[in-house]
Amino acid sequence: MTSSMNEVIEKIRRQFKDVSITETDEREVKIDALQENVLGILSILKNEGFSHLSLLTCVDWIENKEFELVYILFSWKDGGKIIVSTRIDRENPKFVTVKHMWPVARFYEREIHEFFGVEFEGNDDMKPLILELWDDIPPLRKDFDPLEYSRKKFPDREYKKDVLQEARIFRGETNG
Amino acid sequence: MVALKVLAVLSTGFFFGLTLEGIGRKVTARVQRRYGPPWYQNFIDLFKTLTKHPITHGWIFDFGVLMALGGVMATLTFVPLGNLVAFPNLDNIFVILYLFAVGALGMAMGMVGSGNPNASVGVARALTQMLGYELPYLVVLSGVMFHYKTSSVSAIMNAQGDGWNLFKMPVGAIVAFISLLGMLGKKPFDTPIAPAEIASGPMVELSGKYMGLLMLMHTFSIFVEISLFVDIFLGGGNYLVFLLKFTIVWIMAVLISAILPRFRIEQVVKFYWKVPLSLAFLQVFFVLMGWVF
Amino acid sequence: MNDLILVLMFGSLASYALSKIKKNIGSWFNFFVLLYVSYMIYKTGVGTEEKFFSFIPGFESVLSLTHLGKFFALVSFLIITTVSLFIPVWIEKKIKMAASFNLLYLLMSAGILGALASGDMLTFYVFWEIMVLASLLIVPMGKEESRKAAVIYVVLSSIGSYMYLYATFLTWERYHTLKFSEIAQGLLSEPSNGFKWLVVFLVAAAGIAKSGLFPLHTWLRITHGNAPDTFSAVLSGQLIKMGAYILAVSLGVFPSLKMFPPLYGGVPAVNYVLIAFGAVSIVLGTFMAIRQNDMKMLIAYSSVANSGYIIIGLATLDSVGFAGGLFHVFNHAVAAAMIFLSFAAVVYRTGTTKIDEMGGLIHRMPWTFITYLVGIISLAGIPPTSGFISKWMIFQALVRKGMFLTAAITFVGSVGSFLYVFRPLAGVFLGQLRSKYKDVKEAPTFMLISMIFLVLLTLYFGVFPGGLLGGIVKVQKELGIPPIQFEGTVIKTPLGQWDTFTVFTMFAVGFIIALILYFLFPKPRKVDLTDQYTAGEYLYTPDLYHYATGFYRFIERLYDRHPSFEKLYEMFSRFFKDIGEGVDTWFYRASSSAYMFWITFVMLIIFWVRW
Amino acid sequence: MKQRSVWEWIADQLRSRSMWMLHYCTGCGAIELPPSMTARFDMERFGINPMATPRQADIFLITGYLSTKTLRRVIYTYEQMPDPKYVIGFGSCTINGGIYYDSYATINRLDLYIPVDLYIAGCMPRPEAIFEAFTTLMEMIRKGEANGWKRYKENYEWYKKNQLRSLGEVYVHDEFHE
Repeated sequence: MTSSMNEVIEKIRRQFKDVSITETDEREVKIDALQENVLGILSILKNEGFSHLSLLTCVDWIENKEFELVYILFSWKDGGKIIVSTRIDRENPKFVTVKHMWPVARFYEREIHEFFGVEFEGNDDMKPLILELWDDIPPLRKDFDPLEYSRKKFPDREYKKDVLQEARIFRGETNG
Repeated sequence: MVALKVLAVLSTGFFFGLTLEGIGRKVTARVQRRYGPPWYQNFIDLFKTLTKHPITHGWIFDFGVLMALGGVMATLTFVPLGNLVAFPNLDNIFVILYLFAVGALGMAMGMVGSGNPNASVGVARALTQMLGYELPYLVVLSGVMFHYKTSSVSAIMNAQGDGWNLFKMPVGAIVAFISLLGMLGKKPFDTPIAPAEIASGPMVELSGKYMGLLMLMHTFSIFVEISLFVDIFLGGGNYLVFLLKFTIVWIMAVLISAILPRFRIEQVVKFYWKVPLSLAFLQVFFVLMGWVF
Repeated sequence: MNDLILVLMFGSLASYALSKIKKNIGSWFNFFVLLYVSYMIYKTGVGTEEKFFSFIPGFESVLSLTHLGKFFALVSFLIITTVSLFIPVWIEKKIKMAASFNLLYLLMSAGILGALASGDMLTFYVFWEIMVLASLLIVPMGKEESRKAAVIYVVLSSIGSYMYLYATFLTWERYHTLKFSEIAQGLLSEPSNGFKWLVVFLVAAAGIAKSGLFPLHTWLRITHGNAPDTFSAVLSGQLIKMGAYILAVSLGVFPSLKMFPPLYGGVPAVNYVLIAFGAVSIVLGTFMAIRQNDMKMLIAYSSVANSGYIIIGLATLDSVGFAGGLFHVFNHAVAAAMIFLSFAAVVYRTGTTKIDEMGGLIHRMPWTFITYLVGIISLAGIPPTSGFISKWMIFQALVRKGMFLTAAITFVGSVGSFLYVFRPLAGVFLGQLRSKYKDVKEAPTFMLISMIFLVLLTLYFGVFPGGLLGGIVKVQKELGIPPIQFEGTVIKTPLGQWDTFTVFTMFAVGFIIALILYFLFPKPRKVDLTDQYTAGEYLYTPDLYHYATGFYRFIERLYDRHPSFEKLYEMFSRFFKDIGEGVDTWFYRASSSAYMFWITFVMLIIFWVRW
Repeated sequence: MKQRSVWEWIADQLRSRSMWMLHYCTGCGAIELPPSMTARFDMERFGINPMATPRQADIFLITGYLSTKTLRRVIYTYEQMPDPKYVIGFGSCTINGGIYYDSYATINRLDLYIPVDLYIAGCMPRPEAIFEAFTTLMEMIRKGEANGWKRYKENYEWYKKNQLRSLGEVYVHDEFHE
């Protein structure tokens, strides 16, 4: 971890009490924070040179009923990468937008809304970005079953079961 | 009698032109170490397109294609093929070149009439390229006309008994050949028909018989351009010798086009107005000074 | 001849009164008067001398129609009458001051007729001023910028007119006569070369200004662009030809061939200066026309280029070149009138002249499209129409005389004309139909009649140029130039010959063969305009898929920083304005005593110098 | 098999020897085509060469998996092609959905939506397989069996019903065009 990243981490550690910082890689730090501190941390990091929001994505923890929003920031000065992540409730997922800090977030948030159903206050442009005429629950949620959807929407080719051929393959006479 | 000659000229243009295009494709294939299609492939392509059920975009689309084919056929009848001359003293160089423009304008109008933006971009490029290669060509031709004191192609052809213009005016012949490449629309100068950028330019909306008629027009226009070059610069003796020279010039053009990549459109105009134009004026200066070998 | 002029003069007053009742009655009256006058011109013989006025002692002005004048008069009145057939329908919707429009229209044609029929320089100048004044007052009736255009138009053409006036005084002071023929004799025996150069140039200056040649061409873009639509047809089709008439006079009537030793290729040095102007205006007109986005300004620049052709044709002064120049006068008059009338019809329906705001109008206005198409085929000089014959003659003359640089520039002009005539064709008529103009209707019938008449005229003279060539031969005999040989439809020149009728029949044969092939094979399926191949995407907004803005952007980029003469002349005008203001502030005091002081001061100067 | 007129027979002979191909590189199969056009395999000796627009194309080569969005464009392009047209499904993704059989976005069987004359099995078949397909297609055309386009015209409603069932709507207003 480079020296400048150390200062930033110390600053955040002093300012925010209940935040867990782990160093996941050579120049990479992961910060788990509560929902209310995320915006503060992000703005500090932005001023400290982490100007590039390289990714904003969402992870579906279905067992403990939570979504995890992950912000990956990258700094061109010292090549360091900081991952800020927070947990939001899965039933009615709602979070505040970072569109004002990074304009690109507008599209990330739109995609997350489309594929996970997370609402972002302040970003009203929630039109579908990638899917056309989608009529089911957001597809990347773990409780969505793609095979069943595919069978419902896209009829398949019926293959007759050729028992003899299968037996021969099983016995290893033909290589199928 | 004249009708018979016109028919002979048109059928030569048709049969000989299409076979030469097939041979050209075979030569390009061999340059790329490929086997290449049979020599009669272009006949099959032509008749196949004519049998399909085409799609049209209104009367101006049809009228443009007809005007293009009619214009180029009319130009072909005025071009002397060796000693086969349909209209002996009416084949004026300016008449042939500007009657050729009827075909070009007809095609341009028809293709833009289809309403496809690719076609308009292609036609704009084609007209710009025409501005590029037409100027040096006309300057060299006016030098030839001034030297021989006549603008009839057959008269110039017969006056080359003692030596081809290729050797009398070598610089002019080179410039004319470079402009010929531009006219043919072969590879280094096929920006208007660039398949990768503008989906084969003006031909984007051509289906079925329109594509066939325009392939026919393309064959006739190639035939007109090369036979003009052969008549003015290579003497073009009797009919068979003329066809032999025609084939040689065509093969050279195909070889060059098999190798060179495509120019960008402003590079085409800049190139034509730098090198060939200055050479053309040099050649005209030689003619004025009377230094004709 | 002067009774015709009087008919036109009083006709203009009558049409003013009639238009007060109802606008188009005046225009219909105009049309019938002009029809009568053109018929009478066709009827009048050549060479009859009639007195006009003689209040200056020792001089009486005379009207005598020469072959040259008659040729130009017939061409001019052909255009004026056809356009006057176009006006009645157009005038209702378009003009605030319709009555004065009709009045000035007839007044201008009276000026034109008088100028063409005048036998001496002073009467010519009088009618010239009437014509300029009348057209000056019509121009500001157009768009909002047309007032500025009218000012520029009048300033530039007055430069030419005053130089012409100065030439009149010079010749009067030297030869005490003003008749063209007598001045020609005088000039022949004139010892001092400088005087001959001066007279020819001063007379030619009026032609250069009026036909928009190189140094004085800046008024063309603004005036054509903003004048009322039908008037720009007359302005470009006919008024520019008055400039060509004066150039023909300064070259043919004052026989520059006999006055000056030939410099190169049998053409004297004076003509070379005019040819240089013509060549520059061809290059300038062509390359500026390719850039324009306003269709009327585009054709205005093409008029600059075509005036260049006319002066080059006339200045070669050999049998083929001079005939080519005169024939091109007719061709450009008819072609420009056709194109501007079709533009007037388009503006009458759509209301805008910007090319990239329109598109696909062919599907709603097919007849206007056909007129425009034949117009540009003739303007670009392509065989079946008459446009090609004149350009062919000019090429033959230039190549035979060995003037290669001028020939190269004319080639640039002719191939460049394919480019700029195609821009409005693709931008306005073809391509995608704009949603705004979905319900545009075809132009009214009378407009179509006048347009189709010009189309038939061009095609007729394209195939049978005999009638026009006969007139040109008479003019050439009168000016002592060896006439052009032609018999039937074969035009012979020392360099080569061709037959317009065979070219037309061969084109027809080719077209019929193509038609047979077309009907031999399966019937096509009609698809509407938005069903295009656009790489798999659907076409909902046709406006996005119309390629018209920056049509030749890739060439325009090569000469974006081109020198602009309009800015140059504007700089001059600002310079003079500043001087004017300076003088104004120093000398002008509101008080009367200052006036008295300056008047006495000037009087003293005059008496002291003993003028 | 309907008896063809002599004219039709001749036309079929011509059509089989000069097929112009529009390869719609939907999936990962497009990489197999350059080797089949260049020196080693040279598709042109059969008279087949690639064309830039559907208007000029006879064969419509669909190479690989088709998502719902691509299928809409494929149907639109198919309808833009002039009439005697043949479709070749290329790779197992067009036959039964291939490795994306359970995805929520890709279709599993192509010939429910547009008539397919010929399938080439293989998770991206090699150029030899492509030429096997081309020669069989040429045979089928000569014998007059390859009339998928007639089937499309005859039971147009059946195809449309299938398309709407899977895609919801073929012509879609998406935000990029307003």
